[in-house]
Order: sequence, then C-alpha cells, then structure tokens
Amino acid sequence: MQFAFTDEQEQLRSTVRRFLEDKSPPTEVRRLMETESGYDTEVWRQLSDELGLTAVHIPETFGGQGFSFAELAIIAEEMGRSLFCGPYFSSTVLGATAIMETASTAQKEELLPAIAAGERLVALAISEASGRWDADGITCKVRDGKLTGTKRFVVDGHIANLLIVVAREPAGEISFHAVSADSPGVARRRLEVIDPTRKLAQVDFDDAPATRLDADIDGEAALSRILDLAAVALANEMVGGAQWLLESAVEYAGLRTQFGRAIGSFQAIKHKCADLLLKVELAKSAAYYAADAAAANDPELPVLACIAKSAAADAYMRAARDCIQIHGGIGFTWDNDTHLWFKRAKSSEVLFGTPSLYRERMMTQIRDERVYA
Amino acid sequence: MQFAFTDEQEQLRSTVRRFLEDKSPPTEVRRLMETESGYDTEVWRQLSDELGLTAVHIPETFGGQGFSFAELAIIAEEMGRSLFCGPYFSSTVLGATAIMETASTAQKEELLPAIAAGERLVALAISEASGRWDADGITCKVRDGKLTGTKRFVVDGHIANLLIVVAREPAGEISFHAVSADSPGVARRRLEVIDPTRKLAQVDFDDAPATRLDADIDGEAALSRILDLAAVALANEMVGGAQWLLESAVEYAGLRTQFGRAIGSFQAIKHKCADLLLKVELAKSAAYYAADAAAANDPELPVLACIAKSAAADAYMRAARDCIQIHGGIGFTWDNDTHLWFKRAKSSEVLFGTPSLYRERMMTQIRDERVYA
Amino acid sequence: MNGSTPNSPESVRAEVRAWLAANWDPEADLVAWRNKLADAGWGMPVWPSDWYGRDLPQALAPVVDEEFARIDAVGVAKTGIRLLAGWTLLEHGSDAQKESYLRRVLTGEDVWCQLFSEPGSGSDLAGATTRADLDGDRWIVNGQKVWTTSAHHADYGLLLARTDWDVPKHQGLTYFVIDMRQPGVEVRPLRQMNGHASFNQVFFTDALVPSENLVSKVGNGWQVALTTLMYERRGISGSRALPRTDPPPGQIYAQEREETLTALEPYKWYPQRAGRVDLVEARAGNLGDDVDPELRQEVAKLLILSRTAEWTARRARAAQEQGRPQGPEGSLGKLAGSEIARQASRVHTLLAGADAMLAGADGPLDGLIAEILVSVPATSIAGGTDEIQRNIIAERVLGMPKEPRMDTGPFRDVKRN
Amino acid sequence: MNGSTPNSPESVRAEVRAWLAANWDPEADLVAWRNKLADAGWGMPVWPSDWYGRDLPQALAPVVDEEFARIDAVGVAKTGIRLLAGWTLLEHGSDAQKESYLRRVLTGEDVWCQLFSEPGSGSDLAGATTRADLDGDRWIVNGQKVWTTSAHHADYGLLLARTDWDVPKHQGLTYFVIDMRQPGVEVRPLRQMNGHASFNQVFFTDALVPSENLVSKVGNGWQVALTTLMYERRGISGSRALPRTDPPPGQIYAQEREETLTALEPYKWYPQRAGRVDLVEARAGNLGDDVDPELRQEVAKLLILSRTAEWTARRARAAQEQGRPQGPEGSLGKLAGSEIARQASRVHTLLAGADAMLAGADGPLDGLIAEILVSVPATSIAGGTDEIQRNIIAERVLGMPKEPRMDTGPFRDVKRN
Repeated sequence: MQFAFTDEQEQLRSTVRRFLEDKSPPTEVRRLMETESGYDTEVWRQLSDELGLTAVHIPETFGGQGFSFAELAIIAEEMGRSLFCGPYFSSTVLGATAIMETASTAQKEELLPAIAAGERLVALAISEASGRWDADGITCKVRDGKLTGTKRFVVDGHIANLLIVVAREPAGEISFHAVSADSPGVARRRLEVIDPTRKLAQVDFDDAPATRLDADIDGEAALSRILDLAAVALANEMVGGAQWLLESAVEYAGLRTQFGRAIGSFQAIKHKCADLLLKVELAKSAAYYAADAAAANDPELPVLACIAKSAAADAYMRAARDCIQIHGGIGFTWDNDTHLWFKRAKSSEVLFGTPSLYRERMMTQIRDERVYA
Repeated sequence: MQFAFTDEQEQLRSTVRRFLEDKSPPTEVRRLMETESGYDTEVWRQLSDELGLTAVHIPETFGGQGFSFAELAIIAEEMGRSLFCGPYFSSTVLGATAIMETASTAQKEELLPAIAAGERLVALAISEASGRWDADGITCKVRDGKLTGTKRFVVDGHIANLLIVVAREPAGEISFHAVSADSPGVARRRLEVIDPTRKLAQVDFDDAPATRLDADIDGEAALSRILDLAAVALANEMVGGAQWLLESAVEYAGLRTQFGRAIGSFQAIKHKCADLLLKVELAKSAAYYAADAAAANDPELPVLACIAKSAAADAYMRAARDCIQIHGGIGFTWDNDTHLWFKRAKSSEVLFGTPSLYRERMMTQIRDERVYA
Repeated sequence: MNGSTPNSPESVRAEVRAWLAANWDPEADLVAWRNKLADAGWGMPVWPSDWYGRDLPQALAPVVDEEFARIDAVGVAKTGIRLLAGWTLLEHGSDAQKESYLRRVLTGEDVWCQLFSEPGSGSDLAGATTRADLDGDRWIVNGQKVWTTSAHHADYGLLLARTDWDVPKHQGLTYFVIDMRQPGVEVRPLRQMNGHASFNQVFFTDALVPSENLVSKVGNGWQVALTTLMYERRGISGSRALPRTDPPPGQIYAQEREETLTALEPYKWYPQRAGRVDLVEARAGNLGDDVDPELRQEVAKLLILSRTAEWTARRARAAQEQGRPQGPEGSLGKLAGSEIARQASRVHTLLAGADAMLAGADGPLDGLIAEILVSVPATSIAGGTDEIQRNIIAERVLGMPKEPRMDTGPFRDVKRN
Repeated sequence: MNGSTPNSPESVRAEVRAWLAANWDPEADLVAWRNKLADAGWGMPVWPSDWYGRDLPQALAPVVDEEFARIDAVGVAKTGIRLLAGWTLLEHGSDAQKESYLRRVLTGEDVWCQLFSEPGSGSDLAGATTRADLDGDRWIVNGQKVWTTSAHHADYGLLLARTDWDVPKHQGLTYFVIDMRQPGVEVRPLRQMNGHASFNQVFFTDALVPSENLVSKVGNGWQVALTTLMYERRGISGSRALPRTDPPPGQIYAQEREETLTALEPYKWYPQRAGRVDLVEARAGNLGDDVDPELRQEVAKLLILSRTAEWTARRARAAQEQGRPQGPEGSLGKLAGSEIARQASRVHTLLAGADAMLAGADGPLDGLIAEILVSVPATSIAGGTDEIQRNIIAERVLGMPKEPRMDTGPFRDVKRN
C-alpha cells in the first residue's frame, strides 16, 4: 500500500486545482447552483476535452486514459475542495464505474467512449423511497426488458442522457440496466435539495425499455462493490471540502480582531482548529488509503470504504460547524461562502448511508472476515 | 414536583456536610480504604446514634425517622462529595430499601429496627457472574428454604450481618430472601476492586438456610423498583462526587501558575470548567428530580432513574477526567486526592449497569409507555 | 390612588379585577385600550406611578398577569425590542425623553430597533466604531450596524456610537435615540444561510441626532447599553412571543394578532434554530431496532439533555422565587441550548437518513427538517457565542481568573478590524 | 577508512556485512562488544567519525540497522535517556565532556536521567526555579525536580537550572551534567494513581557541580534543553523498547535482556496507558447484538481512530522518506494518541461491564483492564499536555497567532508558584 502520492499524482492534483481555482471560484458556484442544469457546458467541455478528466479511470480500450481509481480520487478531492458544480461525480465517478463493473465488453465498447469524452452523461439510480442503498432496498421491477418503479436521490438524474438502473428480476436477483433518458415511460423531476450544488432527481419508470448490462456477475456483489467505490470517491471529495473549510477558518481567525487581538490568538479558537486539523488529517489518511485499496483491488476494500466514508463525513460536518462558529454571525450569512460547503457536508453525510450505518457495516464485515477467514 | 429543597432539607444537608468534613476528610478516606472492613466503627456509631442517618427513610413504626427518599438522596450526595467510607450505601440505601419493598410487616418489625439503629449491617446480593442486574440474570436457586448459587459485586458483602439475596424459585419466579451471614453454607470473599473506598464481595451459597421475604409482591417488579431506587440514590451520590471534583479543579486552576499566569486564566482550562459545570448541573437536576419522584411514588420513576443514573455517571467520569487533566502530572500521582474520586466515578459508572444500558432502558420504557398508555 | 394601596396579593388582585371588569372590552380599538392601560398603570404595573405604572413590586406582577390572562385581556405592546427601549429610557432617559417615547412604546405605535452590533464588533460590542461627532446642537452619525432586527420598519433606534477615541474603549461610547426615518439612514436586509432575512444592516451617512436625544451623558453609553442588555438577558424582549392560537372573537384580538404576526414574520425559523426537540419527543416511543444503529442512543442523549436543561431552568426559577441566591443554573441555559440544538440536528439527520438531503416540498415535514438542519448553527452564535458564554460562566459563576486584556489603552491605539 | 568510502547503500551494506561477519559473536560480553562497536563506528554510524561514528547520512542508517537485524546482532545501549544525553553532548558538549561520557553512553555502563521538570514548572519547563550558584570553580545546586525516570539508579543527570534571575526566563537557564551519586542529591520514588512508581522526585541540597560540567555556556541552557527535547520528540529515547521475545542462544542476548528488563521495569504499564487497542481488535469480530447497545459503534469509532492514526503516521514517514516537506501529519500523533487512549478506556469499560469494578486477580484479564482504566489519564498529560500540543499544532503547523505573553520580563518579577 502506498502512503505517499507519486510525482505524477501530485502533478495531476496541481493541474486540477489550478483549473478549478480558475473555473470554479465561489462566484461561479453561486451562479451555477441557481441554474436548472447546475453546470457550465463550456467548462465541462474543457474539463473533458482539454484535461481529459472524464476519461481518467476508464480503460484505454474503451476510450479512457487508463489511470486508476487513485487518480479519480485525487480529482474528486479537488472538486470537493472547490465545490465544483458539474456532472463529474454522477457521470464519471458513479455512472462510468457502474458500467465498468457490470457491462459486457461489447456494451462497454458501446457506452464508455462517449462517457470518457464527456459527451454522454450517465446517472446511477439505486435508492428508492425507502432511502436505502443496499440490495434489500431495491423494489424496482424489470421483466422482458421493461422497467417499472421509482428511483430517488439520483445525482444529476435530471440532466443525464443515460440512466443505469438497479432493478429486481422476476426471479428475485438484482440486475443493472441501461435506460435512455428520453425513452417513453421515463419521467424525471428535479428534487428540492438542501445542497443546491449537487442536484438530485426522482425518476419514475413505467414499463420503460431497459437493456440489461450483461457481464457475468453477481448483481448483489456488484452493487456492493459499486457502493464501496462510490463511498471511497465521496470520502475523497469530502476531505477536500473539509480542508477548504479548515483553511478558511484558520485564515479568518488570523484576520478577525476582537478585544484588541486576532481571535485566532484565543485558545478557544486555536484549540478548535488544532482538533479540527487532527480530524481532517485522519479522515484524509482513511480516504487516501481506501482509494489506494480500490485501485489495487484489495479485498479489504469493504472495510476501508466504511472507515473512509464515516471518518470523512464526521470530519466534514465538524469542519463545517466549526468554520461557521469561528466566523461568528458573519458565518451564518448567505453572502459568506461557508454555508455552501456546510450544505454539501450535510448532504454528503447521508448520501449512500449515515456514518453510523457505515460503522455498523464495518463491524459486520470485520465479523464476517473472522468467521469465514 | 419540587424544584427547590425545603429549609429543613438544606439544614439536613449542612449538618451532614459538617459531620463528614470533620469525620471523613481525605486523610481518613485514605486510612480506611486500606483496612479490611473499610470503615470506622466509632464514626459509624456517631452517624447512627447521634445523627440518626441510618434511620432516615425507614418508617417510624419500624424504628426509623420516617423521612422520604429525598432526604436519603441528600445524605447520599454528601457522602459522595466526601467519599465517605462506611456501609451506608450498602446497608441503609440498598439493604433497608430492599427489605421495605419486599418484606412482610412482621419481617420488617423484626429486621428494620436494628438496621435503623446502625447495629445490623445488611447487604443486597443481586448480580452474579454474568454481571447483569436484571431478573434474567438471576440463576441462584432456592428450594425448601435452602439457597444455592454465587453472588458477585455484593457491596460490603464481606462485613454485613445479614444478606438479602435475590433468587429463583423452582417455578421460575424471582423472590427475595434473608440469609444470616454466619449461616452454614455461606462463604464470603472480598474481591479486589478498582475503587478501594467501596468494597465488594463474592458470596457463595451452598444450601444455605434462607428466609423468604414474604410481602405479597411480584418479585420481578420489586427487583426493578429496588434497582430504580438504587440507581437514583447512586446518581445523587455521584453528583456529590462530581461537584467535589469540579470545585477541586477550579480551585487548583486559580492557584497554579504557568507562563506567568494562573492556568485558570487560559481559555482551554476556563472553558473546560464551564462545560463541566453545565454537565454537573444538568446531572444534579436529574438526580434531584428523580429523588423527588422516588419520594412521591411517581409512576415516571423508571424513566427518571435511567436519566439520573446515566447523566450522573457521564458527568462524574467527565469531572474525574477533567480534574486530573487540569491538575496535570500532579493529578496523576497517588498523593493527590483526585484519583480517589476518579476510581469511585469509574466504579459507579458500571454499578447496576453502564450509562448506555440505562439509555437503552429509557428508550424501551418510553416505548412501553406509549404502547400501553 | 396610585401608590396608596397596601400591596398585598389579595388587594392587588381585587383592584385589577375590578378595574378590568369596568374597562375591558374585546371590541375596543387596540391603541385606545393601551392608552387606557397606560393611564391607569395596569399595563406595566411595576413601572413608577409617574410613568404609566403603579409602583408595584416585581413579586406582585404575576397576580396582575393572572387576572389579565383569566379574562383574556390584551396587555401593552411587547413584540420586538420596544420594551427594552422602555426600560432603558425609564432608567437613564431624561423626563423629556420619557414624555416623548414611553407612552407610544406601550401602545405599540412606534417600532424600535437596537443598534449595537457592528461588522467589526460582534462578541466585542464595546469595540463599536460607528462615530457620532458633535456639530453645534446636533450629532452627526457615520458608520454601520448589523444584526438589527426590525430596522426595516423601525421608527426609532437605540444607538451606541463612539464619541471619544482617546479614552479606553468602554469610556468613549455614548447612547442615543436616533430617528430611523431620515435620509442619512439606509436599511438593507441581511440574508442568512437558511434563506430567511431576519436581520438588517444599517448604514449611517451623516445621519443626524439632535442633542436632546442623547441618553444619560456623553461617554456613559456603555453603562446604558449594559442596562439594555441586562433586560434582554432577562427575556424582556418579546421577539419569541407566539401569536394566540384561536383568539376569541373581538376586534382587539384581530388587531393584536396582526401586530404579532407582522413582528414575528422574520423569526418563523427560530423554533427550528433551537432544534425542535418536540418533533423527536413525538417519535421517541416509536423507534425500533430496525433504524440507524446509533439512533436510539442519540435520541436518548437528546431527551436527557433537553429534559435536564428544562429542570435546571426550573431549579433556577424556584430558587429565585424562594428568595434564595440564584445558583449557577441560571447562566447555563444558553450554553445548554446550543448543545441541545446540535444534538437535535444530529438526531434529525439520523432519523431522516437520505431524506435529509431534501428540502422544501420534497423534504421531510414539508421542508421543516431541512430548515432545522441549516438553522441550528445560529444557536451557538446569536445573542453571544458559546465561547463568550463560557467566559462569562467561568469568570462570573465559577470565579476563575480573567484573561490578560489587550484593549485597555486609548481606543485609538487598540488593534481592530 | 572512516569517511573515505563512497556512501552508496550497496557499499555501506557490503561494508557493515563484512565487518559483522568478521566480528559478531553471540557469546561475546555485552560491554566488550559495544566497545568494539564504538571503536568501529558501527554502533552509531551517523555520529561523527571522531566520536564513535562513521559520518553516515541519516538516510543510510536503515541499511546498517537491517544488517544488524538480519543476523540478530546486538547494538549499542538504547534504553532510558542515555542516547538523548549522547546526542545533546555531541552537539553542545566540550571535547572533554564527549571524551568522558560518550563511550559509556554507548556501552550502557552509565545510567542517565533528565532533570528538567519541576513541581512548579510542568507545561512551562522554562520556568524552572532550581538554582545553581557559582562558588569558585564549582556550582552549588538547590531545588527540586520531578517526573524523573531512572533517577534511582542514575549515574549522571542532565540538569537545567537557573543561574540568572534578572533576565527573561529563557535566558537565565544553564545546562549541566550532574553527578547523581553525591550526598546533596536525594531521590524519592513518586507513586502514581495506578500504583506504579515509574518516576522520581529529586531533591538538591547544596549539591555540587564542577565548572567543567557546564554544557555550552552560562545562560544558554534553554537552547541546549531544546536539543534534548527535539531528540526526545523524534523518539530517540528508548524507554518504550521491548525486550526481545525468544532471544537466540548466546551470552550477549542474556545480558542484553537483563539490561532491558531492568530499564523497563517501571514502564510495564505504558502499553496500558495507551489503551491497548490490540485487546479490542482481538475481540472486534466477535461482538454480537447481545452486548451493550453502544458498544459496536464505540468499538468501530476506536478502530477507525486507531487505524487512521497509524496510516497518518505512515503518511508522515513516507513523505519524509521521499524527501518531501513534512506535512502536518507528524505533529498530530500525540494528540491522536490521547483520543485513542480515552476512547479505548470507554470501550474497555463497556466491554467489561460490572467487571470493570474489579482489579488484580479478580479483574478481567488478571487485572490488565483495571490497569488500563486507571492509567489512560496519563496519556493526555505525560510528555506535554493535550492543551500544550494544541497550542503547538495551532501555532507551528497552522501558523495561528500566538497568545499575548505575561512572562517576558525579568524572571524575578514573573508571577509563579
């Protein structure tokens, strides 16, 4: 397992950070979050065409760059840092990954190149009204290539061209399906969300034509693995956001003067920041380690994903809370940027499951390991 | 429900505090905790004869003073504050209360006067090797007036004259029995404990002669109520100890100078103390409220006992930890008194059940209320 | 008759009851009725008889309240900060100021706002840098205030401004009543992260205050402000009063309800800010083991916090009522409230699960949960941050030593934003 | 040959391997072998070739360690604080001092102790008030030190004492080597709350230090002490080294084992102080729903803390090995350790339940759990309290502004205990 980024990875990080600092400053985030689509097509084009970020972890045979999940995680972290508004998490992280895990070679050849090019946007539809993300929560039915049911919490589901839908076969097993967003029987509605920088949709399927992704896999195991990978990418995105909040809090504490002193010279503020740094650094270690495990197909991934997701969620929420508190009243205003990250933190905290569910899952997996090992 | 102590109660508190400050300073606590019996018989005599504290909540018809559980709780709080070493908690709080809840009038007439006079020491034996305190944990068997089994965690079981033992009848129900400590078939052994100011014993019964306490009651309900009362008394004892620790920490922080300032002028210390004060005051409110409910036979007692015990345990442990931390290295030495209270806090945290078990019990009871109300 | 009655609870009760029987009319006009209250002194009976009161001791005030409540009689205006203005002017104002303002404070005809906080002085109120410079017989005010509630419809403001920069900061402040309806005063709403705009920023550009509007004397502003703040801490400010549910028939109730609703409009989210423990209470008996594994413990912790905080507040009140010295319980409520709000937010998140991502009509309880989640961060800041509360508790309740101060010299030389 | 070899990993490896092949003998006498190591420079190869080393760059030290480990060869003495003494004297000592002490530091023949902390200066080490007064060609020492490990069998102490009371506190300290075996030095064990006595109090009553034992120069003691502390933070101090389990046959292993056991005797509880997460790890796969309702979550939190702290430490090391600037990860270990210990204590309590009340032979794991519970409070204090660590992290890592200081004047006038 690697504990340091390679020079190439550091360079990738710098490139992405420079791009996002230029293209996704808070003013742009504020502009885009008020739009219906939620992103800027020109920036998306640059990100795809010029930087090739949409292709990063897709194999070269399918039009990708053939890097690993570790590089994807670095990009996610930087996007979390800048609160980038765009369908990267939905299409590249969730959508492309789901296809890579469940589609046949022929299907990959058909679907992935346009995704790698950033031309086709995919959304992954798992959760339903119950808000569960595991196989037991899947009640959407598929029969004879027709899909019926309702999916909720579909990230960027309102703008995707293609939907990857997890459904239940008549015999009861879980399977993955590609559904074109403009098919008959598909109705999409954007949901009102707490975090306007990440749009969610509800998608209703009524006998919608669906193509089963037919790699020879166990659907439940694939869902589980896709969720592990999603959690790891999200964890990396979250630590990026947490780091931004920490830096913002420390900077403000150094500038803001009360009682004739910078407030950062008061132990109440100083020690809060020190504790926060610890929490953020531990979460980063978990996120990086899990990303490396994902890249290396490490069998410990399920446990590491749980650690990464819960540590990152707790650190991000703590960072958001502390950053507002250190800013005082100003931190609670709309004009101050902190709340943008706060809302992303809150939304990410529960996406794919709460920290306590992930901890419980970790304990179950540790037990399984012992029992079956 | 009362939210203030009466003048009489305040006077009782002052009397008890003065007595304990005189008779139970830390030097005495240190002396007695190293003895086998764990208490000073002359102080015990004064406490019983002169102050009548052993009689406080026992009805006048049985040789007591006829005060309520609220007065008992005040005494417990003061004893917790001074870490009084003596069989008050075991004999007066647990033993006498158990007899009052489970014995017939004739048995009370026989047993209680000597207890009220402080001449007979009773110990209550509930828990066994499993460490459980509920009815399901009772495996000691009684048949034809003979008791067999092993009890652990019997507070002052090594010095009591009389043991009140919870056992299971052949038909499966729970019953309470009086067993003379010097009966054949009774073997007692003092256990090594973390808190030397509260001694625990293991008692083995091998066909020991036992007299069933035969009030017309449901044994399981009685056990539950006795444990509620025990938890409330212990909660009051704990907040007394927590208050001592808080005062000790604040006092030391005002005296100790580092970097040219009293350490209490640093926000790190100051804010820790403010947070601790909040925790201790909330726990006190819970302990007082629950004691009042116990005195008033309030049907909400089971929920209130859970709140009081868990709040007091958490506040006491926090106070103990913070008091050591504020004292720094000196707080970790044997010669500093803080560890005496720390160990009592740790021991009390788990006596009758951990705070999380009490919280779980609270939730179960809230549910039961809703379901059956 | 004012002041001549022997003040026993019975006599006061008989007197107010008789007066109400003779005067109360649910169909009266609100302002006319309140003028009657001011004349009789029953609206603020603890105020001096010279100024719309009856010299009643505080301990007897509940008797009067009870009699009003018994027949649902309407009292003087209490929303907003007008009563803070009333109390402050009563203690520090000139007779002319009392004459000008107090009656309309009670009738509710004038709206008041408090102009203390500034962008550069939040926790450190005494660090205000809004300036007032004497120019003949008037003061010229320049600067900026913030977190001002009701400023957008206020007639008058309680203004704390710096008039001397060469003395230590607490000594260079002066307290004024400023007319808010003048060209030099600009009020802009301040939007919060939860989307509401309960507060305003107020900009002063050569705004004018006539000399007679100076309260107390030049340089004594901090002392006067402390009076206002003391009454604020005692909860005199009525911003959290709720409108009557199901008001009885009668014109006066309709008028009062409209007044309350207008005053409360910006504060609709205040209950959400506090965490809405009531919503958790309602579900607590209903949480099985099929829910989030941490939920039952976290709910229990929340209920324990919230109940013990309530009991602690009652202990403080009971001690006060018994005339015992107030224990530490009284100062702890605000800090406890922050913990409760945070824990409630945690519990609502666990309860909602994925639904915690949704807001508005799509969100749980029609968006109420989302509003809680994005409002609770205000609780540990508004009205004094947790950090300031801990300082106060440690220093004033526990008697711990103060921090060395860096702002005791002439204000001109104090480091500031 | 010293210093003349081109320093490639391969050449160093070949060289040390050849030397060991020629010299290593498991039946050698421990001190004789270490004298040989000192002569050849392989015991501390990064030390200068003039002083028992080989001028090797730090980056190549692991190669030498690997070769020693490969054949289980014994190294120089590392227990106690003797290597801190070695490094400090190497940097600041006179040639005569190096000549007198360094060799026996490496052979382990002399035991050293560190005399910095005092009852009145714990967090504030520079506030020491033990005094050294010059009397002809010797210094007379009076005062009291505390938290001194190994003082009861030490030959020499590293003493920080005040020699000038009229300058600011950091400037009035001087660093000495003091002979511990003299009548003016009294060592008393200091018992801790867990019953162990790992530390000592040391009382000086007209103890004597000859002038030649002054390290560096008068008034430069704080700078020298910082060197000692820096090496201590780098983990050079060997107090936590464990004795070999299953040592191979050979006289030298027996001698080494005895040395280690003696040195470690007072520290047997150190693993318990850290919380013994290993004991929880061993049971983590085995916790059903029949246990305490909070336990699974609390165990998960502990394992997450402990694993992420370990990965964070490895990130720091990896960055260092790559020659990248060390990130903040390095400074955080101690603070993380405190949190881990506290959380471990919590978990052990929940796991043990009622058994947590028992100790010694009656307690779980033969008293080990009880020892954990009464030892963890030391973790957040020893070696710098959590509060001091947070200051350091905030100021040095995050670059936050320092607090105003109250102790910058002449030490004589600084408020102290």
